[in-house]
Amino acid sequence: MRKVYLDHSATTPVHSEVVKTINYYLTEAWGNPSSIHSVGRRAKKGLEEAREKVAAVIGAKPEEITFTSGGTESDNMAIIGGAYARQKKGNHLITTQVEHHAVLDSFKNLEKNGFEVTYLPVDEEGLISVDEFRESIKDSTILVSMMHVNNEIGTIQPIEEVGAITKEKGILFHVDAVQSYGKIPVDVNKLNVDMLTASSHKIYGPKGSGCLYIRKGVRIPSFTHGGAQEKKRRPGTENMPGIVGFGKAAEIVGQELESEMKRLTALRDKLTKGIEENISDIRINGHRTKRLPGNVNISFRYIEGESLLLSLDMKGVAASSGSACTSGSLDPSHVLLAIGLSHEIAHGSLRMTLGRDNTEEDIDYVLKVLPEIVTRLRSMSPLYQRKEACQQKECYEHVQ
Amino acid sequence: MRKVYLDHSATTPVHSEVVKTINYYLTEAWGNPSSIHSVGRRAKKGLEEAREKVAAVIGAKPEEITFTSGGTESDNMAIIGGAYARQKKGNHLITTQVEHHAVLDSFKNLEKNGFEVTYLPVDEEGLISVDEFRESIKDSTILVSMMHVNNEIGTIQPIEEVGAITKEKGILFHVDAVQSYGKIPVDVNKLNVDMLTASSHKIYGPKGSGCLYIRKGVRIPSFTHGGAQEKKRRPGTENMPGIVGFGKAAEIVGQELESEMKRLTALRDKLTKGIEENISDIRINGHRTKRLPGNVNISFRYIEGESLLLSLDMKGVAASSGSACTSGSLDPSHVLLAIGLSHEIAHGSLRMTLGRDNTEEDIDYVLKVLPEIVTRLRSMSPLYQRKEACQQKECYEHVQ
Amino acid sequence: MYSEKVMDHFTNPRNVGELEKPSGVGEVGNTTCGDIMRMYIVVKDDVITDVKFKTFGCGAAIATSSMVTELVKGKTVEEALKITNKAVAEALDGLPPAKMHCSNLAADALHKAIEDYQAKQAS
Amino acid sequence: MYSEKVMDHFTNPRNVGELEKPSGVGEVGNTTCGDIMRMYIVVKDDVITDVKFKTFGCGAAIATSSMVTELVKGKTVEEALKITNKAVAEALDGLPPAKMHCSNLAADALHKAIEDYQAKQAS
Ligand SMILES: Cc1ncc(COP(=O)(O)O)c(C=O)c1O
Ligand SMILES: Cc1ncc(COP(=O)(O)O)c(C=O)c1O
Repeated sequence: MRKVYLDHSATTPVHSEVVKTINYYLTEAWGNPSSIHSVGRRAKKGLEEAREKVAAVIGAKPEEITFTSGGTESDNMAIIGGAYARQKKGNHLITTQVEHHAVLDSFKNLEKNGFEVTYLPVDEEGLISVDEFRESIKDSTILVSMMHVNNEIGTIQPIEEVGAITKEKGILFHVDAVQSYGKIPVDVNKLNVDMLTASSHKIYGPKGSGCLYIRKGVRIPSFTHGGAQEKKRRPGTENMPGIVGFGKAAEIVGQELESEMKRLTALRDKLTKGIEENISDIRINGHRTKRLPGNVNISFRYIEGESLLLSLDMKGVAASSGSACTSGSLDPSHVLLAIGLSHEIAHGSLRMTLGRDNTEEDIDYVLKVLPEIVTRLRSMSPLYQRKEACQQKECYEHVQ
Repeated sequence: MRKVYLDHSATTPVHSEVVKTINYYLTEAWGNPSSIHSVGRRAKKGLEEAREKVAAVIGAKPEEITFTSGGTESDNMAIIGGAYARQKKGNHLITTQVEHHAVLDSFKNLEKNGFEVTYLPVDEEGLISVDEFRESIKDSTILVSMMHVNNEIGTIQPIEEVGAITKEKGILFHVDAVQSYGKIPVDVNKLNVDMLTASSHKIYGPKGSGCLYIRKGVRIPSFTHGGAQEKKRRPGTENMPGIVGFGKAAEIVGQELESEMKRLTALRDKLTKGIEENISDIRINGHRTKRLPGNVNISFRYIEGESLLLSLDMKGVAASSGSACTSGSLDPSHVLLAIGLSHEIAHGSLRMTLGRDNTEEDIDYVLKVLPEIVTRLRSMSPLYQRKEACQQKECYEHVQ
Repeated sequence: MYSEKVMDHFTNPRNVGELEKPSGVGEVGNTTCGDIMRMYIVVKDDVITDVKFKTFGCGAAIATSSMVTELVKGKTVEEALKITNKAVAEALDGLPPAKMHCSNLAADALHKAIEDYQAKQAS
Repeated sequence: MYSEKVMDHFTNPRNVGELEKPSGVGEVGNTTCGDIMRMYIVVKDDVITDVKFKTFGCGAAIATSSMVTELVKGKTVEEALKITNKAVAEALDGLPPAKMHCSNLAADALHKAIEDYQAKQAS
């Protein structure tokens, strides 16, 4: 059976060159970079080379990169650390309703500890309003955190415009770039960001590795307490396989950025168009053009996401959903609710995120199996049944 | 040139079986364990198998293991989390003067935030006094953290006796077992510990991976905020290569524990004896028998540790030192000062920590090159010169 | 995640569909929580002779619906009322903990269909 | 960590030892901070004709001691006084930042030896 992996926003396969690099640091250069003997110095060299590579993708200086255990830790460190670092200036923070839980839950934690948070709403396509953002700023605003690309619906926020405003007002600006780093152009200077989160496993590197870019001069408390690693910003023996793997992955995605953007945009549009033409009662979620090249997010009315995923999985297709059954909570995705979807429609969402291993044939295959699955699940659905009954009798009022 | 790695307490080479396991999870089972499709489920299986293996070494239940980014994070999570979880009951905490910086700096952070900390002293051999510990307990004591094996001098603390007392008094007890896990027997029930830290890279697993054992029923705040991973105790996409590597390493050290203890104790004693017989003006640091099998820590008077390390390194021997020049601070090791060494003697310390790759021939080689190096460095030392001058003239008062 | 039996009932659900002239119909759940089960029964001489379902929901919701229809066919009404959600889950070799509460409602839907039948009988 | 030049001077330090009848001796550092340098000079007709050192300390301490002896030999006292710690570090192709302050004191030891010589001359 054909295997088609369409869940690159959840995680990516590890690039074979990355595997090679990791292996070298597991078998040859396995030393502790803090050791002064040659075994340690060899590891240290790998650590600093990785830092250069990770920095280069976003136009940062190597010393502005702090390695972490992943996107979640970087978000926590930036937001909680940033808030406490500036608490003497004020207690108001701004973010959006559609952030990743790593960001939202960091803010929830700060709210419990006396900070005030504005969660900006988004429009039907998932975009914040820059005017609304500007109006939400108070004298006490000390930190803004906004994601670059939404992990569910792929919408790209106007970070550059937001960054211009925070810079002018002297407000600390953090960007969660987990879904944009290495996928679309990201330049910390052009975007005017003070801190930026990236994660290795979204760009064909290993899981459990990420970084926080911290602009030179910005001071935040250290995330862990202990040794002198990462200039004491993030003590703990460095995750060498994770870091060198991240470095290699960054190097590769940096080189392939332009060509992959073009290729994935074409595949994405082919997939979207194919579904629109073949399946009724759907909704395309997210912005049509201000959108991550590889992201397709569609709601299929009358069916539930987990059933859809399992059915696709049995056909060899791996994808994800914003259904409550797969979100680990009782409610469907907060992002889909924020763009105005009803619970029912949110439950029936399917996210397919493309990556460097996907081909035209993969898309053709999905366009073959998906309509069959949707038809089968709808034939089992009491909601679809009701809809058809109603359409015959023209009694729309019963449709939920 | 012969290569002899004698720095296993700093980090260990990665076991070839561990490398194989990591590779499988990089190339075949690279999914995100939170994904419900088959790619994700395969990763999830590896995650839970690793948890079982890591738990088995210390007699814990798999669900009591929370994976972290390493020993430093685990120490921070246990101590800072434990203190805040119990702050309604009191604000007094107890630890020792010879803890790792990951522990000490967590306590320093708590001191800044209103907690009171007792740092228990140790005797000349690095042991705490159980009586003194008992006397230091107050009604307001809520948490005790004590290391099992000291990372510098190898002394083994009386954890079981301390655990019996904390259990009786209902005080939360955390043990930093980074240097004992998988090296000497550790049983969380026998030792009566509530939380225990272990780190993968000290047992032939990859760096950047560790765990915190949290006894069933013990509640501490989550370390990061975000997704539902690790039962929400430690959100963030799991460090799969790190975790499965840790699991495999735990399995292997568990199997080899007894035989390695015997073998390393013999090598350690041979090395110590050889040095005692061949080099004058030395001091053996740490307890002679209540001691990690592979740990040798010796101070060489009149010379400085970094010079010694560099000289050994040029002969292919990797070791470490408690000298200020290698500790990352201006002072020599706090552990060596705590056991009563003067600055001068602390600066001249050498730690050699043996591991599974070391042989008798390695020890013979070290016993050949070390005396030559010590002689050469002493011949360059103004302190040694003064000592000799004084001995001729019997003017001891000049010896610093 | 799911047992083989769950996956079997999810992939090849038994008794999907509607009945033209049901003796009773029962529905549980709502779109907010993400599961809706609709159960149709035909009762003859106090025995459930036919049963069909339609379900909107996750794998567990579909599998439990399918399983309950298998368990109930040929049973008397009294016997059918004794089938619990727990028994359905056990017949499927268990469900993941998270699914035990939210998607394990097929027996409830069956009981509602029986209530509907009994109400009609009484009227 | 260290440049090749530092490692060369650490491994093969020039002018280690003492002088029987020095014109001046200078010492800097103490055991608390972990570095002690002792410098011996012989001065003839205002020119430093011989120099030796003994050092307790890290690689940088030994290498800077060795380097300063090389730099100073044959220089006049006035020229020698112009040699700075920074110049010594540069002659070694630089030192790691952490070592610039704590172990880069060889020029100071030399200057102390010269002071000692000048004090003896004056007395
Ligand atoms: C937008 C966004 N932020 C943060 C994260 C968390 O990153 P990590 O999985 O490395 O902890 C993710 C990935 O799940 C994400 O998509
Ligand atoms: C006793 C002790 N505790 C904690 C740590 C920190 O562990 P890690 O290096 O995994 O952060 C170490 C190792 O350096 C250690 O020896």
